[in-house]
Amino acid sequence: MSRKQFIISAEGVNKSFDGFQAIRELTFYMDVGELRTVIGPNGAGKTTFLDLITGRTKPDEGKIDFMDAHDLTRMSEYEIYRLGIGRKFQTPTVYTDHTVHENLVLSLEGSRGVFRSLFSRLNSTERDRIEDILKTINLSAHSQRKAGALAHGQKQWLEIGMLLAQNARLLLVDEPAAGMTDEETAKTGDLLLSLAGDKHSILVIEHDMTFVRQISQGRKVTVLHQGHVLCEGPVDEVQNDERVLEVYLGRKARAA
Amino acid sequence: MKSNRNKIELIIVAIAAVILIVLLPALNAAGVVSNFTMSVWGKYLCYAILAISVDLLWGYTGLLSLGQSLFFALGGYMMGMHLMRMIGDLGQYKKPIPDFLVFLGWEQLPAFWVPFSSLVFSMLMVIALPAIVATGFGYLAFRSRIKGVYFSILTQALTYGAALMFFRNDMLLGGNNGFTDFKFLLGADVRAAGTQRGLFIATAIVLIAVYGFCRWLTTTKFGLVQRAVRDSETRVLFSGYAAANYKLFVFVICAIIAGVAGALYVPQVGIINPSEMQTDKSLEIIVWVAVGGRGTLLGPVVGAVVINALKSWATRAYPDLWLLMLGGLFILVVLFMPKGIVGLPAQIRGLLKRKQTPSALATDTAAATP
Amino acid sequence: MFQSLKKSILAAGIATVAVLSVQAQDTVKVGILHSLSGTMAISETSLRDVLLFTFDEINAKGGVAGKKIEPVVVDGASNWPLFAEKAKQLLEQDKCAVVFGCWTSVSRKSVLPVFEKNNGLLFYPVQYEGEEESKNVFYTAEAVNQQATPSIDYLLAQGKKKFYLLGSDYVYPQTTNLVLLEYLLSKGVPIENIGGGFKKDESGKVISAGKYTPFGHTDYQQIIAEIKQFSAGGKACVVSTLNGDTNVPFFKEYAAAGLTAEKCPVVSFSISEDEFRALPAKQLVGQLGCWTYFQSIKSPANKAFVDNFQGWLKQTTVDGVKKEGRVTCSPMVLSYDGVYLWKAAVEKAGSFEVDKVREALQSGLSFNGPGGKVTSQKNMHLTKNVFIGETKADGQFKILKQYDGVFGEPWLKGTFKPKVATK
Amino acid sequence: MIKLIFAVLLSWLLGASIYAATPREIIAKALLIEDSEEQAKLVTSLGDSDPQEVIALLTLWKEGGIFLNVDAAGAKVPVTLDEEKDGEGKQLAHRFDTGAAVGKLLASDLNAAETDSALRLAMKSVLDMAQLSSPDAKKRQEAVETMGSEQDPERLPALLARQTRETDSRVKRAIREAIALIQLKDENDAVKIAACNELGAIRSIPSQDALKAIVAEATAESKTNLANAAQLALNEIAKHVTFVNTAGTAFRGLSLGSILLVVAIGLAITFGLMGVINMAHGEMIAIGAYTTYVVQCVFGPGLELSPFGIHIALPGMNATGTLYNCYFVLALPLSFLTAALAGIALERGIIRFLYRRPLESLLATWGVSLVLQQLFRLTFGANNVQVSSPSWLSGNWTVNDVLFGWNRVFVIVFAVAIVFGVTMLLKKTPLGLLIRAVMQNRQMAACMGVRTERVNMLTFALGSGLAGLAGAFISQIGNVGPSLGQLYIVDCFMTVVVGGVGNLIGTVISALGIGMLDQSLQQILGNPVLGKILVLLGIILFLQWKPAGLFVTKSRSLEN
Repeated sequence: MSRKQFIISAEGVNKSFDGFQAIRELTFYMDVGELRTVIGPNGAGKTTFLDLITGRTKPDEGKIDFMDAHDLTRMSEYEIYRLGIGRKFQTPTVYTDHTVHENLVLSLEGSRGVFRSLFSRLNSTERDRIEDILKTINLSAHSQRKAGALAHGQKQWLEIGMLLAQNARLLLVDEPAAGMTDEETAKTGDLLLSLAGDKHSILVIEHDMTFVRQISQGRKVTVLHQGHVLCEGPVDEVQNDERVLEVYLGRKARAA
Repeated sequence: MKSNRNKIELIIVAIAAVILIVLLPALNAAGVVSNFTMSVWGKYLCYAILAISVDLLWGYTGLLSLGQSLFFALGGYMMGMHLMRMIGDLGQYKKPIPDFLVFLGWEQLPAFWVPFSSLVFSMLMVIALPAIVATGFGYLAFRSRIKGVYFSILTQALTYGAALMFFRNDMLLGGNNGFTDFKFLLGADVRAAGTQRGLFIATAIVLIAVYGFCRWLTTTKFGLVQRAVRDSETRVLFSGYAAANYKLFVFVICAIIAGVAGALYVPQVGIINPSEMQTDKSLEIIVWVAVGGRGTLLGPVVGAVVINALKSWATRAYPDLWLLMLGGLFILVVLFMPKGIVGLPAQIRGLLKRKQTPSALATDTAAATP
Repeated sequence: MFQSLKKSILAAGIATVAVLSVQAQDTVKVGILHSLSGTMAISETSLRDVLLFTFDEINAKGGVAGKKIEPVVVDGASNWPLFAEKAKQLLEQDKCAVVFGCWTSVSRKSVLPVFEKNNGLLFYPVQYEGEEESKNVFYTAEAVNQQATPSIDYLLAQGKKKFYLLGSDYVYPQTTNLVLLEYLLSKGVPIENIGGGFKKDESGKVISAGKYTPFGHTDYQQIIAEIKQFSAGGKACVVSTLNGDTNVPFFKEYAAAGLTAEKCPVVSFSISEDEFRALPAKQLVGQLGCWTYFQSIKSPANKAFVDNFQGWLKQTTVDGVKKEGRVTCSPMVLSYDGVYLWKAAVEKAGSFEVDKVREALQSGLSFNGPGGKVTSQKNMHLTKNVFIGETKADGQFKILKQYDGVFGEPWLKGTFKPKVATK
Repeated sequence: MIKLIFAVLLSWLLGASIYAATPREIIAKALLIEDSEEQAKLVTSLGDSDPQEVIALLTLWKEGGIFLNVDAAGAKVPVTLDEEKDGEGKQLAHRFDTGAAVGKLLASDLNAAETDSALRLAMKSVLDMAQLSSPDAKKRQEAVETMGSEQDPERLPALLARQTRETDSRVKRAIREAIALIQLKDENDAVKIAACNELGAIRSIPSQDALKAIVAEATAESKTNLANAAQLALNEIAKHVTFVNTAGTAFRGLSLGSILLVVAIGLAITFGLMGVINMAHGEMIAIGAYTTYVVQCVFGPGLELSPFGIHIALPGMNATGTLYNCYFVLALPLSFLTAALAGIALERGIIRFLYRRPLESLLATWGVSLVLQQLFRLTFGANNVQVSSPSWLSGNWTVNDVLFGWNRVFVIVFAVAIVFGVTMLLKKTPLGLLIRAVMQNRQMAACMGVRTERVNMLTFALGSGLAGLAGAFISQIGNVGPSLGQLYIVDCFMTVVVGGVGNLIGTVISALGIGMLDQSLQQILGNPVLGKILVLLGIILFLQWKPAGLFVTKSRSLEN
């Protein structure tokens, strides 16, 4: 029996912090080439889930496989990265004391070894690629500025640019639209949509429902609640799911 | 503007190189500059090399190691062992083995002392021993992700333990007295002005070379990763770099640099004993770097020279107040001058600018915090 | 950037220029090389004080060979390479005719090559391990046979049969204990009655005797328990070469374990009146000390010395001289004796030249110091009186025994042959 | 009889009238003699006098309670002083021989009548005999032990006589031991063998040397039975020694662990809960120790200090006896207070600017540590100062030859009390609640109206105050000097790091573990340094296994 390969498959994952159960019996599958959006209220375990995939924290129980072949729970962050899993953090995490250009150089795909790094010089293809990315993320004019001096939205873009430079197979994108203008948000959505395909699979965590609608377009959306999957399905279906309304939108409404 | 600054720095270094390698020794040979001044400055230069190694670790990689004095002393001990062998039978006991071994009742040289008769082997050990210790300790520490203050505390423990060990007479390394009374190096009288001049020139060359090496290192992609580790180690891991390997590499390189500095230091000051490897000394080196300006390569050199010159003067003029000065200076620098002397002009410019455009504030403070 | 460099050069310049000063015709420069800061300042500052006092005393009487003494005081800062640097400074820059200084063995070892190279002259005043003889150092210090072996004689006479050797781990205790081991064996004390443990090399030769603790050691529980068992059978004593600081936890623990001077006395070679001030006096009453001078010596010379020194302390304006609660002790008196011997030597030689002064010293000069008559020897050591004293609650020593005119012998190891087992 | 004649002869020699002198008269005479051998003879002659009076008078002499006053005629008169002091500190003096008052004198003007070791040996011998009938069991025991170690057959009858009357079990055992020891010197081998058996049965550690001598002697004279008996006894004792050493090591480990705990618990709070690396923690300990010193001086003779040329004189209370012994009780809270105040100054002045920069707080506090050390030097002098323990802290219990020093027992109790107190403070008081809230989430607490600045300050003060308490204690067992703090700082950090930052229970376990390990290694290796080095090495390896220490506080925000 042949089935499509899973880019990520998580089964029976549990994780708790000092008694707080952040992830509970989580089971999650995602196909190669998919663009998946994960939504959920605060504390639903979204970011922890990304931490688990990228090796930042280790699960108490359960397994997380990449391409059905690599057990991510046994690998360290940089090994997971080298498999082709890139991550954009919730708060923009760039090298503040490096220039924009240097940030991209550091993220460019290629060897990560200590000794190679001593003698590696950018070749013309790589230089062109950085130029391209700078154009894409609209930071060409700022390439020699320190990343720490950028505005919040620009940092978000830079981080996305770093993901692009990495040319990852799986992109984990945590709230990319936060702090962006509507126009920028739309542009980000377009960029993500254009990337999704056989070469890249994308997992987006988002709060902004407009943005979710824009990028999901009938694709599967996963709702997390209290550390496990509440329901999955197209965005309209999910939005009308009673359980979802109760735990998520209901809360949101109350909070507002 | 940046390249402009680089140019200025290069010019300074070139001038310093000429002064240190050619001019001072020539003046000394001509009798204008006294042997005493030369010996004092020779010591400062060794300290400057050591300070660069600390800065490469702390200023560039964010590793505040309290173990650099250990590597410095290890290098010194390796050189010292060779110098002890070179005394031959001119010691107090007129025996072919070092005095303290005679005193401990040894009649023959213990096996591990034998190869140190060779200068080449000793020089090799100057590099190898700090490298081995640094590799072993660094591997363990970085593998288990000990970082920040934990790393500092652990290196402190390592240094403390090593000092306790070297203080023991059973180590057969001279115990508390260490090694002194050196006589010959490469057949020349080690105390002669000419030999000391040669050592001075060697130290100056090594200093310039170490400076050049670090300059080069920090401009490579390695340098980028190195600083990235300092600023956000998590992000580095999520960029696919095995941060531990990078840290280990820098740690070992710095241990070697410190070891070489120690090896140059010992024949010039004429003694090495375990008090050189106490954690206080490590902290003192950190003061030099902090005062000079960390995260630059000129800063540690300036800091090492300024503080030690100040020390030479203050321990003579105000011995009672020296520690108050050192401690007070350190607190001031940490609180108010995060970029040290070298960063002072920029800091003042920044202050002036801030008055005009308050928006520049965010940038500055962000850069000041590691 | 230029600015900062300039600054550094300036600062360094100050440091070196400050050293140069004009040498007047009618003065002679004399160096004082002691730690005035750092861990050793505790002991060494007193020696600086007594030296300055002595210089003033001599200057008031017309100086040395008609020249006033001009002291050059430098701080070794308890930093051994710095000692070498400062010695260089005193000899090469200041051209001092003579230097009085050093306390620890390692500081002496550090400056020794400097003095030999520049043919300088150092007077060294503190009890030391011997095994050294340099033509550029005059040792007014107590040699091992002017302190350790007389103490053993005294203890043997008191009927002690068991000796526990304890010291700080550095060269003076190690050497002293090896000498004492040989000495005890030569006096017929069986090796099993010598406590503290031994280390032997492959051939079975003892290379280290006694128990050693590092500087700054704070926990003596285990060692005290060992001594308690060692002394359980009576007639035991402890021979301690513990260094100043560690004596406090040692004696506090000693007293707490119920060990007393009557049951098992401790003879210490590193506690003089000066160190004694920091020790819990009540718990130490009756413990023994051995020096070539005690403040409690009753002689006109000593009374004059103590009174004059106290008077000088009251009126001196030198920075950092503590005026209250001062005592005199052996290293201070040996510094004092040293200055007068040097004066006598200069006046006999009619010159400040080191070679001539040395010759005069080696010819055997005498001086009636506070501790009695001292005479310089050919081997650059000093013949002097040795006193055994026991501590009193007021921080002074009561003198129990005096050995007159003991010759200073630096080379003792291997000179005592074990007594062939009788019977 | 001979003794009596001797004494009479002696008093005649000394020009005294011929009648049986009272102990007081004999001692009064002895006091005025310069030659210590003559003094010793006179003292020895006291053997037949009333034991209680002899004990009282000789003890007074030994402890410096008798002074030699020079009267108007220039003659020396032995006097004693009343306890009571007048406004000028003068005490009423009485002639020692007659008890007549001779006016008010200042103790510091007088010379105490001295004793030297030869004289004290004689005193001891007389005292031992007298002590045999002392009402104090401890004194009887000491006297018996001394007689045993001297193996003097002349003492045997006195001991045997005492044995029949003795009721105290410890003294009884000591008498058995002493009798057996003396019997080892007997002519008769059978008696010797019996004595050997007896010594083996009571596992007498002091008899080891004597037994070894017997083994050697008997073997040389090929008396197999005797040699065997002595050897058997030695074997028994050796077993006992092993037990004593093991039990002693355990106790010493516990006490060392308690000391580590006491010095580290303040750090566990500042470092563990607040994340501040206070390199000046050691100096906080020193502040506590110096405070104890000052309190002691105020209870005693007063104190004069001259920091920076400013003269400060603290008057002393010249307290003695129980009151003086109480100084430590007052010193404890005061050392807590001064160190806490110093902590507040440090926190307000420097540390609060560096909460986000732990590495820099390490550096700045190291600067502070240098400054404080030098300030101690300038204020109290470079020398260590003298702190004497109150009498209730200097002594020991010996149970089955295992030594329990009171100071050590006290530190264990003290450690337990401090841990209990701190736990209660953190768990049960409003301040504790605030501290925990701020330490867990500073922003959240701030939002909820907690004055975090103030809580930080108080937490730091608490940590520093605990260091001060530790200092008060350290002054009782070790040095008090400017560099006191440096001796403990590495150990403190190790203890906290191994225990797991932010966890008091972890600190407790790690302190005890390190203490035990250190003492055991010391006992096994017979070398204090090697043990310490191995412990450090062990800690580095331990952190490989558990990088965050024994107890990890798991949290989501591992970094950033």
